Amino acid sequence: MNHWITLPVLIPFVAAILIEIVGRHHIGARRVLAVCAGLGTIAAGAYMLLRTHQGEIFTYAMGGWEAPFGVALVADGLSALLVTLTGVVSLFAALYSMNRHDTKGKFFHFFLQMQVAGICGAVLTGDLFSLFVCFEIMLLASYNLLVYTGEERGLKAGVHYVILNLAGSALFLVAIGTLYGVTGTLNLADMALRVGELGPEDTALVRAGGLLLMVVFMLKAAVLPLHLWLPNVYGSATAPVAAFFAILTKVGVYAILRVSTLVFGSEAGVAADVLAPYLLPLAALTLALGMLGALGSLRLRKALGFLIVASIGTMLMSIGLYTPEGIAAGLYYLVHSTLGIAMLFLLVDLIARQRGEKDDRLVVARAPAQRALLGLLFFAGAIAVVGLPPLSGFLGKVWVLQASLMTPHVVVVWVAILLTSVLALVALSRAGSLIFWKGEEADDEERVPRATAFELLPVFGLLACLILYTLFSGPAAELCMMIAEGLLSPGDYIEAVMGVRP
Amino acid sequence: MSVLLILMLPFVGILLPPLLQRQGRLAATLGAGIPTLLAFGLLMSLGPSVLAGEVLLASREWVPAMGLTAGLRVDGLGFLFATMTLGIGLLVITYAHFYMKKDDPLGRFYAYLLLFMGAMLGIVLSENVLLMALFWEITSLSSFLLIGYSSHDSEARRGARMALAITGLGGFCLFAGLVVLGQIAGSYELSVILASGDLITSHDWYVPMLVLVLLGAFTKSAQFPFHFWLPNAMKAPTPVSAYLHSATMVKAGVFLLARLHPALAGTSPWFFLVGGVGIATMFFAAYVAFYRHDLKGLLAYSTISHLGLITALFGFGTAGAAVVGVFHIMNHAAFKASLFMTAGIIDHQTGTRDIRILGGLRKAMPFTMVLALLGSAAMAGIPLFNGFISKELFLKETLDLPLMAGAPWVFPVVATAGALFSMAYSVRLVHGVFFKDPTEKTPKEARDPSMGMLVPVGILVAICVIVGIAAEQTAGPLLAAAAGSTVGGELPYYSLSLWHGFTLELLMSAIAIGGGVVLYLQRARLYEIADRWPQLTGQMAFEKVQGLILSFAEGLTARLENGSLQRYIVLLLGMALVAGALPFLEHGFVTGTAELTPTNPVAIAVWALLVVATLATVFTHRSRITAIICLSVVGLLISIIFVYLSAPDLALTQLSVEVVTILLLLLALFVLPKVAPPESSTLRKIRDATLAAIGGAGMGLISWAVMTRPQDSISDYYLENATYPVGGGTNVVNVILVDFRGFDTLGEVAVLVLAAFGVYTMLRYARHTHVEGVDDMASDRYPVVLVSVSRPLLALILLMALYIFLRGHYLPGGGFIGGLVASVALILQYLASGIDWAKERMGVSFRYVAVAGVLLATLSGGAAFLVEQPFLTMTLLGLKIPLVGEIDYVMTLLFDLGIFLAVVGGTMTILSQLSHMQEDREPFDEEARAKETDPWKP
Amino acid sequence: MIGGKKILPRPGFSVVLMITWILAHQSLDPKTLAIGAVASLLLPAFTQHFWPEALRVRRAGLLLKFLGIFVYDIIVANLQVAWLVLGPSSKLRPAFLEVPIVLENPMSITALSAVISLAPGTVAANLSGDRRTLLVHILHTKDEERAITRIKERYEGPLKEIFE
Amino acid sequence: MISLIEYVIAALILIGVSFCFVGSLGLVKLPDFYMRVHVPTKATTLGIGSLLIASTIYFSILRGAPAVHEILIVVFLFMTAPISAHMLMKAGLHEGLPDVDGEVEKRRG
Amino acid sequence: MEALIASAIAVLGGSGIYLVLRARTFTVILGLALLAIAVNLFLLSMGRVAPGHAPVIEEGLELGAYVDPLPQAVVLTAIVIGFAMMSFAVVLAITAHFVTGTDHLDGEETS
Amino acid sequence: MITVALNVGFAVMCLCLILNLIRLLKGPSTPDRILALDTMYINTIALILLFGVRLEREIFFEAALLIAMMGFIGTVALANYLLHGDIID
Ligand code: NA
Ligand code: NA
Repeated sequence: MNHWITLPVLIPFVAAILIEIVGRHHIGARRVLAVCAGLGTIAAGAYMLLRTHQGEIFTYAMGGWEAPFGVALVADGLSALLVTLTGVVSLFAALYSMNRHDTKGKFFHFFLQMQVAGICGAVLTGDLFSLFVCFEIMLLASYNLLVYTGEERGLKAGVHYVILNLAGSALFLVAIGTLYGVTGTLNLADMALRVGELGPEDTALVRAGGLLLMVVFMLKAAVLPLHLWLPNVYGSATAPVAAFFAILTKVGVYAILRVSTLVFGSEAGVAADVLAPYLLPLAALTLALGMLGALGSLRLRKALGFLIVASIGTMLMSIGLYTPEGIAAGLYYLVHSTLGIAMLFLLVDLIARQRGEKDDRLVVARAPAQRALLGLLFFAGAIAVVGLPPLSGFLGKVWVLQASLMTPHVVVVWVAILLTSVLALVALSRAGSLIFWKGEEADDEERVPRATAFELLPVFGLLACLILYTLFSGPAAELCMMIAEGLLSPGDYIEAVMGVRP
Repeated sequence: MSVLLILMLPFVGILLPPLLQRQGRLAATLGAGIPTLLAFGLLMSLGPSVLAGEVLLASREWVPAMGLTAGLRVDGLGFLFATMTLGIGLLVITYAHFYMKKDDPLGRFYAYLLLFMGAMLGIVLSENVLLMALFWEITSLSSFLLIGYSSHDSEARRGARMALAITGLGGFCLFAGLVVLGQIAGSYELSVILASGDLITSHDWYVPMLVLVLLGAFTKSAQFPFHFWLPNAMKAPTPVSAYLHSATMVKAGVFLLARLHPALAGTSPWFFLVGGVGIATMFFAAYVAFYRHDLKGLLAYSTISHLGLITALFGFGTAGAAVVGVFHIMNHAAFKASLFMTAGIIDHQTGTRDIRILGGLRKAMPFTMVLALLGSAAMAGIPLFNGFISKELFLKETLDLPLMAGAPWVFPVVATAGALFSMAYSVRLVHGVFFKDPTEKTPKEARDPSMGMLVPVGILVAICVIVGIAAEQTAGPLLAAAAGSTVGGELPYYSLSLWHGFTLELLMSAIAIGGGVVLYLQRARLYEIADRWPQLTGQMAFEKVQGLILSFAEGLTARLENGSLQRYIVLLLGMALVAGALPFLEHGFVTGTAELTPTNPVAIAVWALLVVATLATVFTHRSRITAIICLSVVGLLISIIFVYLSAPDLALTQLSVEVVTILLLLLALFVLPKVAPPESSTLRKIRDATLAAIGGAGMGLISWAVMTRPQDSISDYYLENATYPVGGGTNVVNVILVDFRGFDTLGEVAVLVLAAFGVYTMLRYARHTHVEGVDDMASDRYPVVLVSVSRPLLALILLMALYIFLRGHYLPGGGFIGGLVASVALILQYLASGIDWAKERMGVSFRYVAVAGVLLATLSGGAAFLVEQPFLTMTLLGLKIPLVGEIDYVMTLLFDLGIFLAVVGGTMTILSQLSHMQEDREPFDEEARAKETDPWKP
Repeated sequence: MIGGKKILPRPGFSVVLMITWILAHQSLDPKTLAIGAVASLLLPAFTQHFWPEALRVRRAGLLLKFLGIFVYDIIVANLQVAWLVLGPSSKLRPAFLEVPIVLENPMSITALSAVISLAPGTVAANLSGDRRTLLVHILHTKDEERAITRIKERYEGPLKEIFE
Repeated sequence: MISLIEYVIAALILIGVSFCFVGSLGLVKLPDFYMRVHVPTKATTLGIGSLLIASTIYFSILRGAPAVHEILIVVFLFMTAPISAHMLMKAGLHEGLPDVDGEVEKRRG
Repeated sequence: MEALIASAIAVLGGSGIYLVLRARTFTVILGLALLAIAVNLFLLSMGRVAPGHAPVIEEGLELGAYVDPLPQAVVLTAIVIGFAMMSFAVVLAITAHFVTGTDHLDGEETS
Repeated sequence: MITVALNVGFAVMCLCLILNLIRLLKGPSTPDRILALDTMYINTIALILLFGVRLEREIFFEAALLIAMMGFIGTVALANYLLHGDIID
């Protein structure tokens, strides 16, 4: 019995409950539980990686009901990767929050762990409707994390975020319904089997269902033109929340990747390649607009939000090639950009605090008190998100370029990557030089809050993760390649879940 | 191994200067110098084998999937550059110790310098071209940091950003080009690439690849038209200029040309691109340099010019030219670094670098004068100095270009003209600073600096002279080794001797030297003419373009992301419409073949009612209470429809949820405006109505298409297995919820609890002051009749809730509906008697109930672990209770009870919190309390 | 928490709940009865804080008689109302009556109000703040005083006897 | 016997729906709010009562399964309908809705 | 019957969408409520509307006689989740109104 | 016989619902609309009871009971809203 498959969901879920019960009146207990849950999730993810990195796929029939009738959890390299990444980011977000963010509202850690559980559930479930449920957990937790401080900024952004996503959820259900109506199943692997047997009269219907589903995922992933909500939302969240949100869009990417390869892959009969023709151009435009947005932002947090959009564009452009190398490069970049952006969000919080009233606005203000240290960290973070050496973003971009070279899309991808890299360089060097070089010296040393070691710990932690990721790029890339190949030939997955090969 | 160590030493050393800074300046300098010295020593130990023509390789796997290895290579070319990097690096570190101001953060400066040094070593020692590109970008980054070192100076900041943008852009192009190169060659290892010259040059992608690679080289080496960043980079401290912007980093571009020479050179695109750009840059920059009044500006343009010269040499594509190119690299590094340092000394000692102000320093600074004179002579290409030899070889090469057979005079003439200006500005530098009468007093009293600053210059100048006199004996072996790896085969015949007889190139040299002097004498007239010319520089173009992009980006972002949710929703809807419609437009809309279900008048009547009520909701939406009532009707009718469609559980759920939703909306309406203002224009309404109509029709059509198709679904399984022997039930929907798909239900409950907690949190921030209405007609706040009836109803409805909850497994009902009914019983108490009265009597925190419910559901699912069954397995055991009999669905019941509790807890949290809102309370702040109990805080 | 808890606070009410339970289940099997019994005993205990006031039926016989009259009244009332509704509305003479009441227990006031509302042509519209006057709307009357007297005699009197 | 019971059931159904109809008709027809409150409270309640009795008889006698739980609905309606009417009346008075002979206006002063 | 259901879905969905496109939080929430109803009916219709028995097993009935239970379970979950989301949205609207002083979607009265 | 009565019953109940909706739309006051809604709830119970008899299934009892409860709560809440602005305090 592979009970370990449930751990990434159950650990944060139970931790959330315990946080409410045991830690109801004691912030210290909540914090200890949050850290334990973070470590536990990482451990579960790491174990899962260990088990799956050779391409083996494990299925867990919830309630003892075999797929497609019960809800099956499916552990493969991709889900293991995302679980681990979620665990890492959640741990650092939780640690950072302990410096004054988790006391602003009572349930911060509860919401955070619930969101982790939702994300892990989403990446593990093999069932379309469960995916919806997990998405809702994740979203509702994220709504809460956005507004938990009751600040006007968060509330205003929250209204947008919530309403847009409620509309998105309605669309999600329509898509699920359509697919169930035409295939008669909710299990993804079963659906993959069934779409292959559909007759031509069902072509339009199943494709419409598939495309609607993709629109929903694109909304979550913030793909053009559904990306506009993101910068403001991320820019309005508190630092640990925004840092953790870095993983949120990736779940959308995950869903696009999973469903478009498993159910709507190139061998899906009348449902073949539903998304393939559109993803790459949309992603390229997303990348371009995201980077222009980063350049045109008047606030640093918002610029980071746009950088997320751009990173989504980059990875989806690569995934949109639908080749093993393309998908692998996209995945490789996904991990990198999540860590990088998360680190920058935390860092920007420290920087903004030391700039006084000007906060994160890109205007001349007093320089951060710890100019050298924060400047160095900012430099490293910027290097990461721009995709400059020596950090892994550079390798990711190289891989994307390599992957697209032999495809018909080479010109689009190359032009997009190269031009936007320069834009990113300009944007971040402007921001950095404005904040750290142009900044006026603080007149009153005493008043400026200096970042404590404990505040810096998560920033350094994430940076360390980035460095380790760069150093161990070899195995990481190999893993991505294995995952990508598995995704493009979903037979193993289907067999693991359904017991038959298509 | 020692190669790796050489490379690692500067990187490891980065930490030392900042750490040692507190121990004093000398400690910091030593912290930078010792690793450099060690690396230099190690490098020298490799010298004999390299000079013997050996290629040392050391390779480790890094990212095989990308073809990236940590491969290092020491051959002649790499050795030459590494020697320059480390050797001049040592001199610069020494020089900087004396040059930098006392209060400068020297540790940071040296750290940046070591970062650069390591990266530069990386470029020149990489075996893998991707690795080379990696180090390439790091040099751009460290250059950015070094130029911006004087960050208070806006010119420095701008110069740093400009340099980063240009060299960064080039770097991206380079790594793109290298990716193509590797793809063509089948490997990113230099050994393979260098051996695949024919394959590469005959490949379809050769030209685009070449352009990309050259963009990298030209931007780095400041070739026209990308040259302008270099003069702007002169805001860097002079040691940096001496190091990066004369001897090393800018040489990376020409290094690349040399490095890839065997693989890429020799074609006509190569010749015209590289040779053409090089020669043009050489002349243009020499011309501009003559007009510079700033010493470092003059030297910067001179550098550009010399880099053009070297570029041109590599561009010629011949082995002979390549040898000369390598030779001039060495020479230029020596004299230009010395001249930059000299310029720094002058700046340091006089406080200015403006040639128009300076003058007559020969008396005050005799040592400096000598060194400057010698360095300038080398730069001008005066015989007996190293610059002369390489320049004359260059001129000779221009004379014999097979590809220029049609116009053989072009290159020689331009080259001579460039050399002429070169002579002119060299004369200007020496005469202007040391000999002509000063026009005004310098800011500081000029005198020779300390020996610490002079010695490094002296060493470099000595090299210039020694090589100039005895090139073959001194630089010969190194040149042979370096040129050997550049040419990639047998070296052609070349002579480094001073005298080759009366040749055409000697004549050209003579013209250049003589003409240069003449030109300098005519300088006043020339400056006057130049001043009248319009100033159109690359820098202006760059800033114009950057400004345009910035304002475009800002405008576009502000326009697109305008903060209007309505726009975002329209976009989402539009995307959905397109996504839904495309397949039907492509493949046609096919109605299914299944038999239709007959309809009846009641159905039609209910349908009509539903349509009218729905439209009424829309039309009355501005009068909100009316809209709420209409919405209730819709909900009620939908429940009837659910009943009619044989979905009793749905009917029950819909009914309960509907009324709680109405309560919510009423609570909201108490706070929100009761009437919405009219605001949409007619056009907007028409647009929205059209979108809405299309969207609605789309949903309807899909549903029609599906309903008319025969069904083949997994559902029969549920019907077959719902009544399984242990734990099964007859209400299949309930069995699906609590058993087959219990995971979804657990998630659903989590969602509800999350919502409740969210409501709880948010409402701590919203307050509303309640104004008590004055009214004689309906005065009692808690009507006696309502209060009285609510009392027995509480127990009665709770009893019904229990009934519905317990029956759920067999008949319509279950935990969720039961929970909502129980909530309604409690809400009735709120409605009748007010929240304070009711809360006093509840005696339990509903948040706690909600969490306990989730916990119970989770535990009942987790009980399966104890008997090695999957999570949420419900068929564990039957429970025999005396009298009652066997309850065979204990786990299911517990799970459902969890749901029941969570629903009661969640719903009541939401409603009671919402009802409690108007009370003015202290703003929520746990921070104070957190401090007391926070173990993390000191 | 308000007040203390009694184990069996309202035996009568428990019986009512038990009957309700059996009616709902329409079954007398032991499982149902057992659960019902437990629920019927526990619920009044759980909810007694919400219903601290006692309501005692002093004259059960009279209550039954009263209910009989009441059911008869309801049927007649409905026929009357139906007649009034179907006829021309312009002939109706509605009025607001202010009925002075002597009942004191809120439960019995409620019972009166409910009876009035279910009875012919009258609806209890409002109770004054001092609980001394019940505002009753009557659909059709020619003599307001007689209507008030009828309400007091036919309903309030018996209710006073039964409950107070 | 069976057919007699069927007739009874049919009659009860017809009586029930008739009362319901009267209630709904009155709701549309009567001239002021206060009068309109009367009809549904009584007619509709009694209408449902008849229908429930019909249903009980139908299932208990014709289908042989005891069906008494409908009684609960009737009891519940009889408990709550007067309260609903009372609350609505109060709301109407509070809003100052006009009645046909202007009495409310007068009372409000 | 199918046509009635499909057209009802269309009307509900269209009305919901129209209201969702308005500028006030409350109206949008009303629209979302309508849209949720439309979606639930839509989901239910995906199990077809063949006349039949509610999925409560009775003795002596063939499996084919029952309607599809799975969409019902799905809709039930969707209703609950929709309710949770609705509560959250309502309270968010209230809180945002309190903080910004307007019930306009964008937190300010302009546009 | 019962079938005929049921058919008449359905027709009348539909008519009732339509009449209720007319009042609801006409208003003119909010209490009128609430009253119409309340009546609709009760009429719906009638419709469901008839439907149960028609289908000869008893599984609609809970639905009818719930409509009665929810209708009551809804009406009280709406009336409270009109009376006090906030339905609970
Ligand atoms: Na159920
Ligand atoms: Na009622």
